[in-house]
Amino acid sequence: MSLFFTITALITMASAIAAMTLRNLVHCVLCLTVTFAGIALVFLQLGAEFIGFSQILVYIGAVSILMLFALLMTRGGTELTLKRWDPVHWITGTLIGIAGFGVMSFAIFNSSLRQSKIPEAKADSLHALGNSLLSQYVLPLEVMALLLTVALIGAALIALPEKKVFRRNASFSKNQESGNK
Amino acid sequence: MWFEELLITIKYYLVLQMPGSLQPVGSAFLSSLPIMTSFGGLFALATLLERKMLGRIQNRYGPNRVGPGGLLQPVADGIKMLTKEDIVPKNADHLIHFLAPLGLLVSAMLGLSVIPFGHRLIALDIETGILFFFAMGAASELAIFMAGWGSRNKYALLGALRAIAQMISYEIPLILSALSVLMVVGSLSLSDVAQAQSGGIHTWHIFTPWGFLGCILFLISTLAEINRSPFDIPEAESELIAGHMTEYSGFKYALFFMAEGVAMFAMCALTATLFLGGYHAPLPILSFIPGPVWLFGKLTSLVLLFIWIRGTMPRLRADQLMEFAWKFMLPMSVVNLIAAGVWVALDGGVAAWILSGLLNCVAYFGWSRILSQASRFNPRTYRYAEEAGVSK
Amino acid sequence: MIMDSLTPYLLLSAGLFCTGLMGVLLRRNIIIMLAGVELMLNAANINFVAFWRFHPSSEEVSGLAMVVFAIAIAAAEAAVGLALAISIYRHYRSTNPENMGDLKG
Amino acid sequence: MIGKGILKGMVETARNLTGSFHDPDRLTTVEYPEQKIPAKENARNFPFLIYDGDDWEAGLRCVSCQICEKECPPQCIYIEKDKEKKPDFLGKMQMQPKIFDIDVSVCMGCQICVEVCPFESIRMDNDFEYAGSDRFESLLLTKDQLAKSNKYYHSIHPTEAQETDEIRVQKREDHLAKEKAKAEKLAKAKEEAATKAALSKAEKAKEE
Repeated sequence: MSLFFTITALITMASAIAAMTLRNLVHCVLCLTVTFAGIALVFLQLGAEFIGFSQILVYIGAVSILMLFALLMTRGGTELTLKRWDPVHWITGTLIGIAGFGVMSFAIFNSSLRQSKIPEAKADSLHALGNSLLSQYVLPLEVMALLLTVALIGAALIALPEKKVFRRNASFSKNQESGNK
Repeated sequence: MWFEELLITIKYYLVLQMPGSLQPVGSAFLSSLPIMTSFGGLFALATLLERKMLGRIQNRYGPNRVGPGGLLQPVADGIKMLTKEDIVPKNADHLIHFLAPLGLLVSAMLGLSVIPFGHRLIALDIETGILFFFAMGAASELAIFMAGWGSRNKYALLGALRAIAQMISYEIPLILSALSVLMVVGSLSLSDVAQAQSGGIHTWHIFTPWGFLGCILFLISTLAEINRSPFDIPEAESELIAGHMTEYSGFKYALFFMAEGVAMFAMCALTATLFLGGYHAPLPILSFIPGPVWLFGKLTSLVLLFIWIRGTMPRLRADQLMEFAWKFMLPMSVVNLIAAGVWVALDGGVAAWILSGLLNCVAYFGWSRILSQASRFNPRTYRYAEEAGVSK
Repeated sequence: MIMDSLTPYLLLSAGLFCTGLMGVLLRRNIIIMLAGVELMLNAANINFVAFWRFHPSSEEVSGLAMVVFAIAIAAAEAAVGLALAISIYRHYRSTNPENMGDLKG
Repeated sequence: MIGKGILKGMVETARNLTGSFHDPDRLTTVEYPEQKIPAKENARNFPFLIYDGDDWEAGLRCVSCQICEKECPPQCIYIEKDKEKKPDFLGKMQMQPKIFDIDVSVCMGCQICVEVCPFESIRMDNDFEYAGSDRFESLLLTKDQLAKSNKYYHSIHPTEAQETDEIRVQKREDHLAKEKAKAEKLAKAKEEAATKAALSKAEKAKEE
């Protein structure tokens, strides 16, 4: 086992588990960031520089920041429902997760892919990737551009403040309205 | 060339003296040591230069008491910073509060590692150098958030959120305007970008239509990206105390300050590499002067430009900042990208010059005319004051 | 640096996928559930990159192209999903999906 | 066009920057402890005592009438009379202060003491560098620190000093005239008395 990979994998797994179990939601997202960085390191070890740095740029620079913003905008500093400890819920969820992992590792250990040998270092993957993106995958790329534009506009539209007519925020304002009638 | 070769030879000689197992670590150490020390020293000098120049712009002398002409002022500042008490708020998130300045400085320093300082004189010569640089810039946003959230202070959090919103908004024109250069050069590696401008001043990218507009857009986005004036609303002293640095003191504050300085140098070095010919001399005759000298010269003049801008412009309001980013910078950088595409399609030459120049000019003047219809970009009129005869 | 065998990468990917799945199943906050989904997408990306690396041909870059698309889709998904989360929070004053039962019969 | 105003501003600051090396109008800073801007004539800060001549103890104008002490709103003046008297500029014997203290940390510079002084003895100074390492002792000015010559007064407030001097000349003239009148009156009275005496003598002699 390569020591470097082991350390990276351990840190990635540990921070992923922490991200899914911690009480403080901001800590959750920060741990998730460590996980993303660990995954980027795995990509770099595999020789996919472009993907690894894109991972850092997109996930650490944008997605996790977006999550933090969303958390702060929804007052999600603490998860109140977690205080109500529901053992059945947690045990079921954990069991499903472990069972899924068991099935997958069973599949991995029984697959013929394990025999695949590592080839020599891949040369000039960046140019090959660029060429294939603009020849073989040009249609998906265009669709992707469209999707990103739609997502940009859609996200802005969805997050606009909704009209007050449909606001149904709390029983307080409801009672007030009925009281006024 | 001879200077770079000399440095590389010295490094290999020193690495070969080490025991075999230590050689990779030693090589990395020897590559990063000159960068860290030289930029640390440069940062100290730049603080002094900034204060002196700002003073001159404001009709006063700068610091001139410590040492001859105030030369020892950075030392005095450093001693003051280091001897201050390190205060951590009681309710702060201690680990995050501690990690934030380190993360910021490390990400700023790492950005410098892909800058070519001379021929083959680059700490980390990777295929995707500029992507690495922008990835490190993105990581610094997270460090700023950690600083703001970990301090448990509303001003710190507000400042951090402002800083992040601003950095994310200006990252788009930053990357798009850098993309025009990458498109023309056809490589993500910064040493290739520098090599493409080796033929003298006429091959520099700033002297092309797309490069000129791209350079200006890149510089403006750079100012926003490193939170410098006039885009320094995250640290607006009069509104937010010191933004995300409010709850930091002593050495941690110094680290923040240093990270800002180093980020500024890194961004200036990147600008010089992308648009101003990198480490190449403007004339081939002058190439006996070593490359690092040219790069540091260009870098310093860009830093001087930033100081000059800081001495001139007032701080933008947050909504003006966002409006400028999305309504002006983004369309202009997209148009610039199209102009670079025209250049690539016509493979340079007079026709490409005229076409892409025309495209950029039409876009700039037309768009600024359209924006001027909206009253927000016009000079402010004081209607009531003028009617009453108060003003003018 | 790099491992000789594909198995550790696949195991890491499976572990991350199951952690993300657990997160989606266990947490009661839409934002953290979204984070779990992101984690699952990332776990799949590790597989793609590992398969690319262990493919004998050096011209074959489908794995990398898939990851590029996956990252772009994940970013779009995060943007829209978080906008939805904020919009839902504005509407219900809560981020707990159990409270969003308007359409229940 | 967007950006024109920015360029104009940049040119202005650049002119400031380059001009600061040769144009004194663009570098207006005065480095205080070494260079000082001369004080304006009307500047005033704390009171001081004027003396005439060279010897400050002999020439001190103050007669310790204690009007300023009574009028001072924050009561920062403290005066004790001396038992011995000394002649003033008119030659009259006058009282003199044994102790004259002004606590400048209390003084508010209202100039009331100057206005009430009937002897043109207390005037306002424009010295403001009273900083010291001690809060109490160094800010309590005693008689010897307060006493400053008339020449100094002329140097800081020339117009006002001129007026004061004119008042004093007038006073001296008035005094001399008064003395003269008094002397004449006295002489007249004497004469009258002498004539009266002579008359009464003559009458007495007549009666007899």
